[in-house]
This record gives sequence, structure tokens and C-alpha cells, in this order.
Amino acid sequence: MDRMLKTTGLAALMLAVAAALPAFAQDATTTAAAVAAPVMDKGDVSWMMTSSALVLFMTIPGLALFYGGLVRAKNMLSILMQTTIIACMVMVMWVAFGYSMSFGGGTSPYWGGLGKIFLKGVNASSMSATFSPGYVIPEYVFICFQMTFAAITPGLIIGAWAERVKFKSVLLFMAIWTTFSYFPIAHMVWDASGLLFKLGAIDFAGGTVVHINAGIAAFVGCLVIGKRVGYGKENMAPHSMVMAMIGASMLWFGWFGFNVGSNLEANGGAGLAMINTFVATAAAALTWSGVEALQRGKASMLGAASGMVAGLVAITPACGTIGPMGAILLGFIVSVVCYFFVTVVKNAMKYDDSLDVFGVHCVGGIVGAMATGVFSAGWLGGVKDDTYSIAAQSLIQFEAVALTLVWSGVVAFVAYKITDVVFGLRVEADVEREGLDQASHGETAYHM
Amino acid sequence: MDRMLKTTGLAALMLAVAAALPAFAQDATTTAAAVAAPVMDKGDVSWMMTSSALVLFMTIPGLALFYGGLVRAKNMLSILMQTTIIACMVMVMWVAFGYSMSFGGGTSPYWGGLGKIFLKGVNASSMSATFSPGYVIPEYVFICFQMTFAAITPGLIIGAWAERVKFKSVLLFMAIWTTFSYFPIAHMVWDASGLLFKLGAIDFAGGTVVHINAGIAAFVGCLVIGKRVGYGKENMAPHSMVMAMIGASMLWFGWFGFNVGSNLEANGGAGLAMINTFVATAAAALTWSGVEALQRGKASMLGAASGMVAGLVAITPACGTIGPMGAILLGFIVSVVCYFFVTVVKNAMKYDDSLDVFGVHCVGGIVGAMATGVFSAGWLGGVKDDTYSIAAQSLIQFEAVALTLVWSGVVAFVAYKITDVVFGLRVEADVEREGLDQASHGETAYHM
Amino acid sequence: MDRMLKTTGLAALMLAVAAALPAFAQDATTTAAAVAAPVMDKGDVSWMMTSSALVLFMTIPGLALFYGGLVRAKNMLSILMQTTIIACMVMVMWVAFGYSMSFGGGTSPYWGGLGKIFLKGVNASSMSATFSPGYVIPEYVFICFQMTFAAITPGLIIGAWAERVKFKSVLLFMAIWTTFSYFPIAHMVWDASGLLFKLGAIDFAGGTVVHINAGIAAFVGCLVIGKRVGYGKENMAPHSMVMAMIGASMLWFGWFGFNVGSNLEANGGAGLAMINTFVATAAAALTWSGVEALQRGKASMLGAASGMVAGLVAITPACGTIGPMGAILLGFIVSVVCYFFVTVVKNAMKYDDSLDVFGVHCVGGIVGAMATGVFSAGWLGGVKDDTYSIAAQSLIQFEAVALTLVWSGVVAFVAYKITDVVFGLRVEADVEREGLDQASHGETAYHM
Amino acid sequence: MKLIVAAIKPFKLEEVREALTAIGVRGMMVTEIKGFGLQSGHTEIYRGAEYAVNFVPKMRLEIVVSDGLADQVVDTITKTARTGKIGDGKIFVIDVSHAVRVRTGETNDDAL
Amino acid sequence: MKLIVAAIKPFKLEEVREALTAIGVRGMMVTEIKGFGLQSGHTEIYRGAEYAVNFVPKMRLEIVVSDGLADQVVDTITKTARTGKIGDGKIFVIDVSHAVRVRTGETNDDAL
Amino acid sequence: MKLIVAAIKPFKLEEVREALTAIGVRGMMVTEIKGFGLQSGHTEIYRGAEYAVNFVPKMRLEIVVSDGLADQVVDTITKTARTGKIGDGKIFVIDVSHAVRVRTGETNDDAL
Ligand SMILES: Nc1ncnc2c1ncn2[C@@H]1O[C@H](COP(=O)(O)OP(=O)(O)O)[C@@H](O)[C@H]1O
Ligand SMILES: Nc1ncnc2c1ncn2[C@@H]1O[C@H](COP(=O)(O)OP(=O)(O)O)[C@@H](O)[C@H]1O
Ligand SMILES: Nc1ncnc2c1ncn2[C@@H]1O[C@H](COP(=O)(O)OP(=O)(O)O)[C@@H](O)[C@H]1O
Repeated sequence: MDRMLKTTGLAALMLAVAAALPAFAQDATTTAAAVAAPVMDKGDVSWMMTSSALVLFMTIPGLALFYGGLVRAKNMLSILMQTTIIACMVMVMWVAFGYSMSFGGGTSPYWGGLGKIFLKGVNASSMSATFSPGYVIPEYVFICFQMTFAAITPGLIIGAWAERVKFKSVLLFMAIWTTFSYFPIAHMVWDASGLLFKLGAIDFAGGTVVHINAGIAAFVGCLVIGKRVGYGKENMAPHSMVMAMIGASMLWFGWFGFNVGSNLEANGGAGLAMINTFVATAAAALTWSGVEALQRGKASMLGAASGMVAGLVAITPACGTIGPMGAILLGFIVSVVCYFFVTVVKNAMKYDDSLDVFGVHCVGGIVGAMATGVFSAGWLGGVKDDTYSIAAQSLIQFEAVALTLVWSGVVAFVAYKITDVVFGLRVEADVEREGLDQASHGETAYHM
Repeated sequence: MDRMLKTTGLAALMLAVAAALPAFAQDATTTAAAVAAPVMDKGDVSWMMTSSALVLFMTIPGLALFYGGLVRAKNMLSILMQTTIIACMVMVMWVAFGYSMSFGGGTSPYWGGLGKIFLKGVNASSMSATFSPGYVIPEYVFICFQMTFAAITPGLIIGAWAERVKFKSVLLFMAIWTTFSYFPIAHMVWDASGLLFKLGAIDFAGGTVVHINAGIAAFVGCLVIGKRVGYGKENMAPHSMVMAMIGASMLWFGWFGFNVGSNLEANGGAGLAMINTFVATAAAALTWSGVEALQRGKASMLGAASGMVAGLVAITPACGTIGPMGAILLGFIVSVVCYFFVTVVKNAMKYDDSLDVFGVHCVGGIVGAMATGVFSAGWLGGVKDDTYSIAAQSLIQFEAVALTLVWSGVVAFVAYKITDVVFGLRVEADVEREGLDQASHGETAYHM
Repeated sequence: MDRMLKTTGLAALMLAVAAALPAFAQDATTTAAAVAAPVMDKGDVSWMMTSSALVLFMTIPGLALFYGGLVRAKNMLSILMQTTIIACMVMVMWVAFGYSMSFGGGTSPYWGGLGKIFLKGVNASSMSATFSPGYVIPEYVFICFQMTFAAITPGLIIGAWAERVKFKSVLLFMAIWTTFSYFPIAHMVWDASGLLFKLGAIDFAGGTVVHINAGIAAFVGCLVIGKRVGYGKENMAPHSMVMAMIGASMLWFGWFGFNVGSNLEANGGAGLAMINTFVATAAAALTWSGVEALQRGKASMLGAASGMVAGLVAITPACGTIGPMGAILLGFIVSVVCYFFVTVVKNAMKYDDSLDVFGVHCVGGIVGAMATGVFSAGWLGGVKDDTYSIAAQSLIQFEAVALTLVWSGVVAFVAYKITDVVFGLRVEADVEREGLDQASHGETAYHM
Repeated sequence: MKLIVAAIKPFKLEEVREALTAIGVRGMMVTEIKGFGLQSGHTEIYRGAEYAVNFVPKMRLEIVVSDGLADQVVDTITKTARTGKIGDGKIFVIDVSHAVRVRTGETNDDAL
Repeated sequence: MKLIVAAIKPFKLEEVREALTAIGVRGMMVTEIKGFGLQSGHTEIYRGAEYAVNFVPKMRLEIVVSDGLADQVVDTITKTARTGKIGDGKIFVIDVSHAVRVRTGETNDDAL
Repeated sequence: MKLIVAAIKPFKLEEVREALTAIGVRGMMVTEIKGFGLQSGHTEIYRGAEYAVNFVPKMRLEIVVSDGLADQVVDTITKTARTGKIGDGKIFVIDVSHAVRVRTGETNDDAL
């Protein structure tokens, strides 16, 4: 697919075919692409706008409820508020300089430059390329779609150290991390001049950019910040599994925008991404529940929801290039691995990742990234032809994973330290006991 | 409309007109249809992907919350979990063999054969026909759309015997029933070679396949399983009418995917299905509330929600062929009939259909199926021309209803009996008192 | 833009350009427009159907939850029920006579006549013009889209006098007000023959028609009806900030249908409306939170949600003609103004607008309408060219605002008085203390 | 007068209330409590974190009656709330020195 | 010392609390309860299933005071909580033999 | 027998329960209450409307024990629930004249 993007000479000829084929992913920002007059198909525009709205919905209320339901009632609003304000802040950062840093047209392998800060030069007639030569979508729509990715990613991190960090510290940390980890990595993976894009890494909808990126930053955070007061002694059961389930379901619903929208067009390739997003998730939820049922006789709702999210994370990089049966297998694998991680490894290592951001997003993201290298092969049901080498691609995938882990890990560590010096990270123990809703927001979630 | 599907010779000529006309419903799976090169319009693809996501949203969280809000708090998670896991299980069954059994290309009137098990032969370029000759959509998208129908239908059944059945028994029953009732009936109604399709039954979006099919299986279930402990004595009021209302609203929202998506194209016919889905539902909610207000002086939220769902059920088979004024009348009729059923008939017959699956889905579905035969007539605002005979069509509709009732009823009865032998259907009385959340899932819905 | 609608001669030539340009707003009901055969692009149809569903979702469950979460638990169902039944009632009114009164083809500046009552003459092939000459969408789709606007607007009003009005009085008032204020004002602003449309007022998605219109009717209501029992003494804190946050997020999500759908096409202009709806809202939520943080050290979830809604209200009229940076500025301004209104002015004036409908929707709507006049100028990032006069347009915007305030205010006052005479407006003090859920609907929201 | 405090199984509440009404009790206060006793709670596991819930839900009844009625009330509760399984509950009797009906100011037995 | 237990209408809580503070009461425990008495409950109907809710929400106050203050507390509650309508509530007085303030270990009147 | 009523900080509940079990207490009733005392509540502001929440959440324990055990129970709660900060809570002791175990009909000390 990535090759196709470079052979613009064949464009006209390939139009009919390409429309029905899966394409790599969300790059393509220059305003004109093909030789003939580029076509803006309103069907694509319609789908991309729907997708953008869906990804916002994933974030608020989706992610907010999934996380919020899992904390104690006294911290519910802190989760909702953090997710909301982080998303809003990143949206403003995105149009101010984030879009430019990621897709500004610069040719550095590490960032997009400042050519489009404050959306300089973009108007309602500007177009962005899709993966089918000759087909474009309005640049504003591309900006919106990518903006929603930037807005949800930092929000994923908060789950790891939920219930114990100061609100202003959360915001400061996120401003730094998003600027120095998210924007560059988005460029590296999705922009045609990006390091990992050039390397040939396959990351259809953001396994590295979103999940590994956020997951490792979360992990570093819970090591730096430490355990919750009362961890292991007090009952910290989810205050509302109902909200958590609603949130997880909304994540699945919105994830169609996330994964299928990453195709940038409404065609057969989008259909492939969609069916994979259905069946991998279903298989993962079934698997997690099955493992629980075998292991302790009862399948829990939290287990099914966790499996769902793990499946969604794993299929994210893979959904454009593997087949539905590969997707089912992937869903199975990721649930087994993540289950093992959050129940055995976490307990053994004794860190307090409140909502298992590392165990689900980072570990699941790595499983997905590596499986993409394998299951994309044609003989395993993927879309790649005979020239495709699993070994070669797996090496590339590994490099992409490793680079993301190191980059984001380092940026996160520095950002936590800066934040700690400026504002301090944790609230007082007494405040933690009282709950962040009162202390940080002056409200109570429920007055029944 | 069905005739139109057969006269492929006129295709080219009719293209312009057809695009704006309502079409019968979700059949059409062969990969190529018209003489000229088939057109995949990205606008159709966009709409069908949106519709597929919407129908998932109807199921989880929609249906899960509608049902879950109506049970007691101690059984909340059991409903959420059953809805979720059934949907996931059926999705995997669907790609494994369900799609093939329903739309596998076989020419039996009863099932589609095994030609497409594990989606054999389908890839991102495979196309499925729509109702406009010459227009196609990606087969993966068609598979996804139909998959969401298969995933929600068995979930409807659980409402009838909520709060008292073992989790594993639910799953075993559903695996059997879906395989032997849902898949064959979907074939019979929607596949061009299906028994009821050939008969000429009009079921635009699934009145028989979904609602009557599930509704009768539910009814058989509550007879076989018996009443809840404490039924008629203890207070079994909905634990959260708020969740029930959210769920009902989500059902309405998602139902646009269900009904309008069944048009397979984004055109004037889709617009007709959409307006009918709006006004029939509105009229039904108003009617139920009005009847309650007249009868006991207060219109309840549960009444309005019940009316909404009854209206949605009734308009499902009819939305493609009747007019908006017919839809309003249908909404009125179905609410009066279902209200009578769940308040008078149920109490007289003394069965315990916990959430009135029979009274709303089965009865409402029958009202809808029969009304479709009537209101489709041109002089009653429908799209049929003067050659249309209400009497003839009503007979066909009746046959379709009767066949579904018998087929599904028998399959369900056998499936309940098998399940009872294998695992036992009911939990112990003490477990029922404690609640299924603890007993079956080891969790509590709320820790406030 | 409005001029463009009149120069049909240039149509063919402008097609390519127009497809990527923002267009004024939701007028255009005549079934044929351009000289050549009009084109129905399925991408537009797909987007408009998605938008219609989204606006329903804004209403129920969105608005219902946003408002419902903010009242006390004992009145929760009354809010859900009022929102639901008002929407259903208005939908039936809309197809009966509302659509005709607004867009019936009549040439009066004040209403659309009775030419299309009961949707006379509309069928699945009828088409409505868009803003791009030569492009049409199915009239049923246009009717549905506009219907959802009519259905949500009266629902906004109930927030001002929540927790104290009789249910049947709510419905009677709404029937009168919608007929005599909403339908005519929709005609005046959006129909090509409407008074304000001809005047040249810019109201892309309904700042006057929806927010000022409802906001002033709400204000008149809380003056006429009076304060809640115990106001200022009892604790009237939101019973569930969680529901309020979910509702606000759903409003944002659905608002993409509202604002972007008002473009009637999926093109670059839609992209502009979308990005503005993202960033204005984000900026407004940030601003409100920031002001709170500065003023009392804590940023509340209700503050962020209020800012969100204020931003959405303000960007509604402006989103088609201003630029993203103008949108951010607008988000900032509206939050500061509305914050001042609901915390200082309201307390000083001592009226009891339970959920600040006046302070957010009316005041925010006025800010948006006036800012539209300013920020639409090209040199301020808007789409207007050099011939555009801010002063001239601001005068027009002011006239539109003033007319709406007076018209709706008078209609509302008369409607309240009629309702008071017929049924009485308020419930008894004891009933108010017990809560409307019990008294009006015979139910309890939560049985935990 | 006596205050009778009883902890019973929640699903027995309606039955007990009816039985007490039958013998002439005209009022009571009911509280949802968490009971701790011989009846053991349960364990919940959330992603590998195990929480022992040591409390079981009970209903706590408080009934003030004249001295003469007290024994009958205790008997009635004992009989009606009994299932024979562990966790049926306890009844405690405490002396009350004074009672007032707020509405009328009536005191002691008249207040009940 | 006396333990004064009162059941009152929920919306009277703030007023009663303020009145008690005014006469020197420095602490209390408040519980949301379901009250059963002369004041009747209501009926809810859900799709034809009728449920009689026999209980009405009340607030239960527990105040421990020195013997000397007890009568005044009872009086104050009686006056402040009264609306004159059925269901205003009851006040009961019980002897307390011992009191401790956890923080300091102070006992009896010093603990209050 | 004595009824020991204690109001403590919620997060101390588990610790107190364990300590009491250790000294032989076999049952108790726990209620979530709103406490009013020296420890002040907090203020919530919703769009400019300020609400003073004067109550703080506490756990109320009720334990009936034989006379002999009462002092030890009071001591144990005092020690275990103490944090030294304002709001640690109170303990009150009241006489119980009679106790019954519903399941068996056993009375008094046997019922505990
Ligand atoms: N015998 C009683 N024992 C304990 N509490 C009682 C008793 N009688 C009444 N109450 C409490 O007092 C409340 C008010 O009593 P009720 O009989 O309804 O009206 P009134 O206070 O006007 O006599 C009841 O809801 C209940 O909580
Ligand atoms: N010593 C006690 N003091 C106060 N309440 C008690 C005491 N012992 C038991 N209870 C209450 O009685 C309930 C039932 O007691 P339990 O020991 O579980 O079973 P049983 O009633 O069969 O003896 C407990 O849940 C608790 O609420
Ligand atoms: N006089 C009283 N009667 C009943 N309960 C009381 C009384 N005084 C205090 N309490 C309870 O004890 C709790 C703690 O008391 P408080 O005065 O806040 O602090 P401290 O325990 O440090 O003296 C209160 O929240 C209340 O529940």
C-alpha cells in the first residue's frame, strides 16, 4: 500500500480498483496530489465527518465513563473532568501548533515543522490527499479527524494514576507530553516524510501512536507517582460497573470512526477495517470471559469490558491489512496476554496502575503491532502478496514499537519530573481520602 | 419492488429513478449484478457503515440499558453481561457459518448453504448487490450490517426470563436458537431464494426475522422457566428508570441504522424509511402516554419508553413501503394493542414475562407485519400502485407471521429443553434472592 | 452566500467551486432548482441522514440527561419525560402542519402557508435544493432534518422552570409556543421568502431560531412562574453531575449534526462548520474552567459542561462563515459573558432560572449572533470578501436578534397566561416538595 | 415504653411489617444497614484484585411500643423473620423514658 | 446523659439543625430512613404491575446530650419540625450510661 | 447487655471491625450516616449557587455485647478509630434489657 502512494504515475489507471481496496493509513496532507483534477467524493467526506464525531464520542463520554465507572465514587468527577479538559486543551493546541508539528508539510523525519501554525493557509477549499491517488478530502475534515486522535490519546494516560494527582499537574504534564511525544510520533508514523512511515511500519489506525505511546507514559507515571493510599487494604472496587460498561460500549461504537475512518475513504478497504474491528473485539471479549470462567468459575462484566478494550487496542494497527479470521485469532491472543498481565504480572511487580493502562493499552498495543507484521501475510488471510516477508516486516514493527517505548517513556519521565517541581504531583493523603471531587473540583458526583 | 429486482433488463433505464425510490429490503448477496460495470457509490458505503455502527450501538449499550434499567439492581450486571456476550458470540458465529447459512448463495428456500463458511472467497473487492440494479456495496460492509442484526436479535429474548436463569444456560440456548431459528429465517425472508421472499412477504427491516422471531422464543421461555421468586408479592420496580430511558432513546437513535440501513442505499427511499421511523415512534410514545393519562391520570416514563419501542417494532417491516401518515396511524394502533396486552392480557394469563418481550416485540411485530400489508397500498399513502391487492398481500403477511411463530416457537422449545438437561435453566431460589450479579458474575453493579 | 442563491444563471459554472465552499443555511425547499437535471449526491444524503439522527440523539437522551442530571433526584423523570414527550408531540405537529408553516412554499415573509400540510405532495422522489445550485437532497430527508430542530427547541425551555410546573401545562404551553413562535421564526430566518432571510441575517444553524427564541421564552417563563419552593434555602445541588456531563458530551456529539448538517452537503464548507464546532466549544469549556479556577481556586465539572454548551450555542449561527481562530476567540468571549451572567447578574436580579436557560442559551445566542456579524469578515479570518461591511451586517444581526426577542417573548407570555387559565401552571407546594416524579408520573427514578 | 431494634433479612421486611401491623403496631423506622455476624459475606474480584465484602445487607427495624406490647412484638418478629438459615437476625429491647408526637405534642403512649 | 432519637420530615432537617445549634447542641448523627406510620405511602404502577410503597422517607436524628439539656432539645425539635400535617414525626428519649470522645478519650458530658 | 453505638471515620471501619473480632465480638450493625459536630463540612458551588454541606460522612456502629465485654469494646474502638484529628467520633453506651436470636429463639447472652 505504501508503495502505491509513491507511484503517482499509475494513478488514473488504478482509480477504479483502488476505491475498493484497503489502504495504509492517515498520512497525506499536501493539498493537491494527482495529475488530473483531484476528486472530492462526498461519500468520503460524509464518512470522515461521521468518523470525527465518533472519535470525539469515544473520548467524552466514552473513555470518561469507562474510566470513571472504575474509580471510587469520590473521584468520579475528577476523571470526567480530566478527560474533558485534556481533550479541550489538546484541541486548541492542535489548531495552534500541533497539526503543523505533525502534518505541517515539513520534511524532517521527526516533525512537520511550523509551516501551518494557527492553520496558516488552510481554508474551506484546501484539500488533503487520501490513499487513492486522485481522491481528496477537505483539509479541514482531515484536521478534525486527526484532532480527535490527539485529543483522546493523552486522556488514556490518566487511568494509570487515577485518584491521586493534582488537577493542574495533570494539565501541565499533558501539555508537555502531547507536544513532545504525541505530535512528533504522529508525524513519524503517519506523515509521508516521517521516520517510521519511511521505514515501512504498518500502523493503520494508531497502535504505536496512540496506545503504546500513551501506555508507556502511563506506566512511567505510576512508578514515579506511587501507589494510592490504602492500596491493597481498602476496597477499591469500581463504583459503577454500569458506567464502565456504558463507556466500554461507547468505545467500541466510536472505534469504528477511529479505525475505519483511518482509511480516509468509504470503500472496500473501509469494509475490511470495519469487519475486523467487529470480530477481533468480539473474540477478545469472549476470550477474556472464557478465561475467567475457567479460572474462577465466573465471567465478570469487567472482564468482558476489559477484553473488549484489549481487542480494540490490538486490532487498531492491524485492521487494514489482516483478514477477519486473523482478527479473531488476534482477539484471542491479546486477551490471554493482557489477562495474564493484569492479574499475574501486575500483582507480582506490585505497581499500582489503577485502571491497567499499561496492561491493556501498552501490552495490547505491542501484541497488535507485532501481530500486524504476521497476519498481514496473504497466506494468513492478510492483504499482502507473495513478496511480503513476515520476518522483515516484524523487524520493522519491532523497531517502531521500541522507538515509541523509548521516546515516549523518556519524554514522560522528564515531564513528570518538571511537573513535580512546578506544582507537585500528588495530593495530600487526607485529600486523597476525602476524594478529588471535593478537593479539586468542589463538587460531589451524586446527590441522591 | 421485488419484481424490480428480477427485471434486470430495464436496469440502465431505471437507474435515475430507482435511486430515489424505496426498495424492498436486505437481500442481495451475489457479488455482481447488472450488465454494465457495477457502481459502488461511496455515499452508500458511508451510510451503510454508519448504519452498522448504529445497530451495534442499539445493542450495547442501548438494549442492555433499556433492559438493565428495568430489573432490580442486584441483577443489573447479569443483563449487561448477557447482552454483551450474546452479541459477541453471535458475531463470531456469524462469520464462521451464520452468514453462509443465511446468505451463502445456496438456492434452498430454507438456508444459504455452507458455500461461504469462514467467509470463504470474500475479500475487500467483493461486492454485494443493492436494490438498485447496477449499484453495489462492498460485501464486507453487507456482512457487517447483517451481522449486527444477528447480534441483537437473540439479546431481545433475555428480557422475558430476566433475573432467574444461569449464565451458561443463556449462552447454550442462544447458540442453538440462533443457529436453527435466526439464520434460517433470515435466509427465508431476505435472500432472493428464500421461502418467504419468493412468496412476496414484505419485511423491510426485520419485523418477522427479528421481532416476531425473538418474541415468540421469549414467550415460550417464560412458560417453560416459570415465574420469578416473589413475583406478584415483592416490589420488582425498575431499579433505574433513568437507565431504561437512556436505553430506549439509544434504541430509537440506533434504529435509524436498522431501518434506514435496510434500504442499502442513501437515497429517497432511505428518506422515506427515515421519516417513518421518526413519526411512527413519536406517535406511539404519545399514544401510550395518552392512554395511561386517560386511564390512571398519570403518564409514566416507562409508558413513554414502552410506546417508543412498540412504535419502532411496528414500523420495522413497514417503513419502506408505507407513507408518513400511515406510519402515524400505525404508531397509534400498536401502542393501544400492546398496552392492552401488557396490562390486561398478561395479568389475566398470569405468566411472568419480566420485561414484556412477548407483549411488545412479538405482538407489536405482528401488528406491524399485518399493517404493512394494508398501509402499503397507494390509496392509503403507501408506495404500491393500483395493481396492489391488500387482501392478497395480507394473506402473504399472515403466512409469514404464522411460519415464523411456529418455526421459532418449536426451535426455542427444543433448545430450552436441551439446555435444561445439560446445565439446568434456573438458579436456586436463594441465589435468585441474592441476585445474579453476585452469583453468576462475582460483582456488584454499584458501590456508591 | 445568500446572493449566490439568487444568481442561478451562474450555476453550472460554479458547481465545482461551490461544492467546496461553505453555504448559508437551511432554506431551500422547492423540489427542483437548477436548469440542468439536478444531482442527488448520495454522499450528501448519507451525511444529512446521519445529521438528522444526531440531532435526535442531542435531544433524547442528550438534552434530557444534561438537564435531568442538574435537578434533584425526585424530579429526574419529569425532565426526561417532558423532553421526550415534547419532542414526540412536535414531530407529529411538524408533519401535520409545522413543515408547511415553515417551508410550505408560501411567499409570505412570516410563514410558509398551508400548501404542504400533512406533507401533501411530498413523496420519495421529491427533492429539496441545497446551497449548491444543481445539487438536491430528498425532501423527506430535509423534512426529517428540520423536524429534529423543531423537536429540540421547545425542550430547551423547560430548564428555566424545571421542578415546579404541571406536566399537562408544559405540553399545552409548548403546543402554542411552537406553533406561533418556532414555526414562523424558522420561516423568517431560513426560508428564501422569510423576512430575516431577505434582510440578509446570517444564522447558519439556528442561533436566533433555536437559542434566542427558546432562551427568551424560558426567561419570560421563570418570571411568570416564580421561584421554586425553598430556593436559596434548601440544597438544590445537581443530583447527578455524571448524568449532566454525559448529557453535555452527547450535546456536543449531536451538535455536529446540528451545525454541520445545516450545510446540507458534505463538502469543504461542512468541514469549516465542523472544525469551528470543535474549537469554539473546546475554547469555551477551557475558558469557563479557567475563570472558575482563577475566581475560586477550583474548576468544576458543571463549569466545564456549561462552558461547552455556551460555546456550542455561540458557534451555532457563526460556524459557516467565520474561521477557526475566530471560533476560538468566540468561545472565549461567550464563556466570560455567560459566566458573568449566571453567577453575578442572575443573583443580583433574583429570578430563579433553574438551569440557566436564559443565561446560557439566550445570552450565549446573542453573543453568537452579534459575533457572527464581526468575525465573518475576511480580514478577521471569515469567509466574506472585501465588500463585506461589519457595521452593516451587525445592524442586520441586531435586527434579527431584536425581532426574535420580541416575537418569542410576546408569544411566550401569552401562551403562559393561556395555560395558567386553562390548567394552572404550578403544582402545589407540597407536591413540589414530594417531587414531580411521584406526583406527575407515578414513578421513582431510582430504586437502588 | 420499649424500643425494639431488630436486624432482619431484607426480603422479610414486608412480611414482618404486615404481621406487626396486625398486632397493633402503628409505626416504625426502617434503615438499610450492613450486617456483620456469623453469616459470611462474599468475595469480589476485579481484574485480579480481590475484595472480601464482610458485610451482608440487612434491614434494621426500630419500633417503640408500650411496655405491654413489647413481648408480643418480639415474638412476632421472631416468628415472621425466621427462615432457619444462618443470618436471620437479632432483636434487642431497650427502655425508652419519654416519647413525643411532633405534630400534636402528645407524649408517651399517646404518642405512639 | 440522654440519647434523643427523632424521626422528622426530610426538608425540615436544616431548620432543626440550626435551631439545635442555637441552644447549644454540638453534635448529632443523621440517617436517611424509611418511615412507617399513619402517613400513607404511595402507589407506583409499572406496565400494569402495581407496587404499594408503604414507607415514606424520613430523617432520623440521634443526639446525645447532658440530662439538663434533654428537655430543651425535645422541645426545640417539636417546635421546629412541626408543620401540623400528618407525618411530622416522633421523638424518643433513652438513657445513656457512658460516652467517650474518640479523639481525646474524654468521657461523659465532656465527650459531647 | 450493653448496646455500644459509635460514630467513626469511614476509612477506619475495616480496622475497627478486625480489632473487635479479635476481642470476641461476633456481630454488629453498620449504618452510613451524616455526622454533625466540630469537624466542619464543606461548600459546593454550582454556577454561582453556594451550598454549605454541614454534614460529614461517618460510619455508625451498633454492637450489643454482654456487660462484661462492654468496656473492652469501648476501649478497642477508642484506640483503633483514633487518628488524633478532629472528627474521630463518639462512643455511647446504652443498656439493653433483652436480646433474641431470630434463627434459634435463643435469648440474651446466648443470642449474641
Ligand atoms: N411506634 C413507632 N416507633 C418508631 N417510629 C415511629 C413509630 N411511629 C411512628 N414512627 C416514625 O414517625 C414517623 C411519623 O409518624 P406518622 O404516624 O406517620 O405520623 P405522625 O407523626 O403525624 O403521628 C413515621 O414515618 C416513623 O418513622
Ligand atoms: N452482637 C451484635 N450486635 C448487633 N448486631 C448484631 C450482633 N450480632 C449479630 N447482629 C446482627 O444480626 C445479623 C445476623 O447475625 P448472624 O450472626 O449473621 O446470624 P444469626 O442471626 O443466624 O445468628 C448480623 O448481620 C447483624 O446485623
Ligand atoms: N452530641 C452528639 N450526639 C450524637 N452524635 C454526636 C454528638 N457529637 C458528635 N457526634 C458524632 O460524632 C462525630 C464526630 O464529632 P466531632 O464533634 O466532629 O469531632 P470529635 O469526634 O473530634 O469531637 C460527628 O460527626 C457526629 O456523627
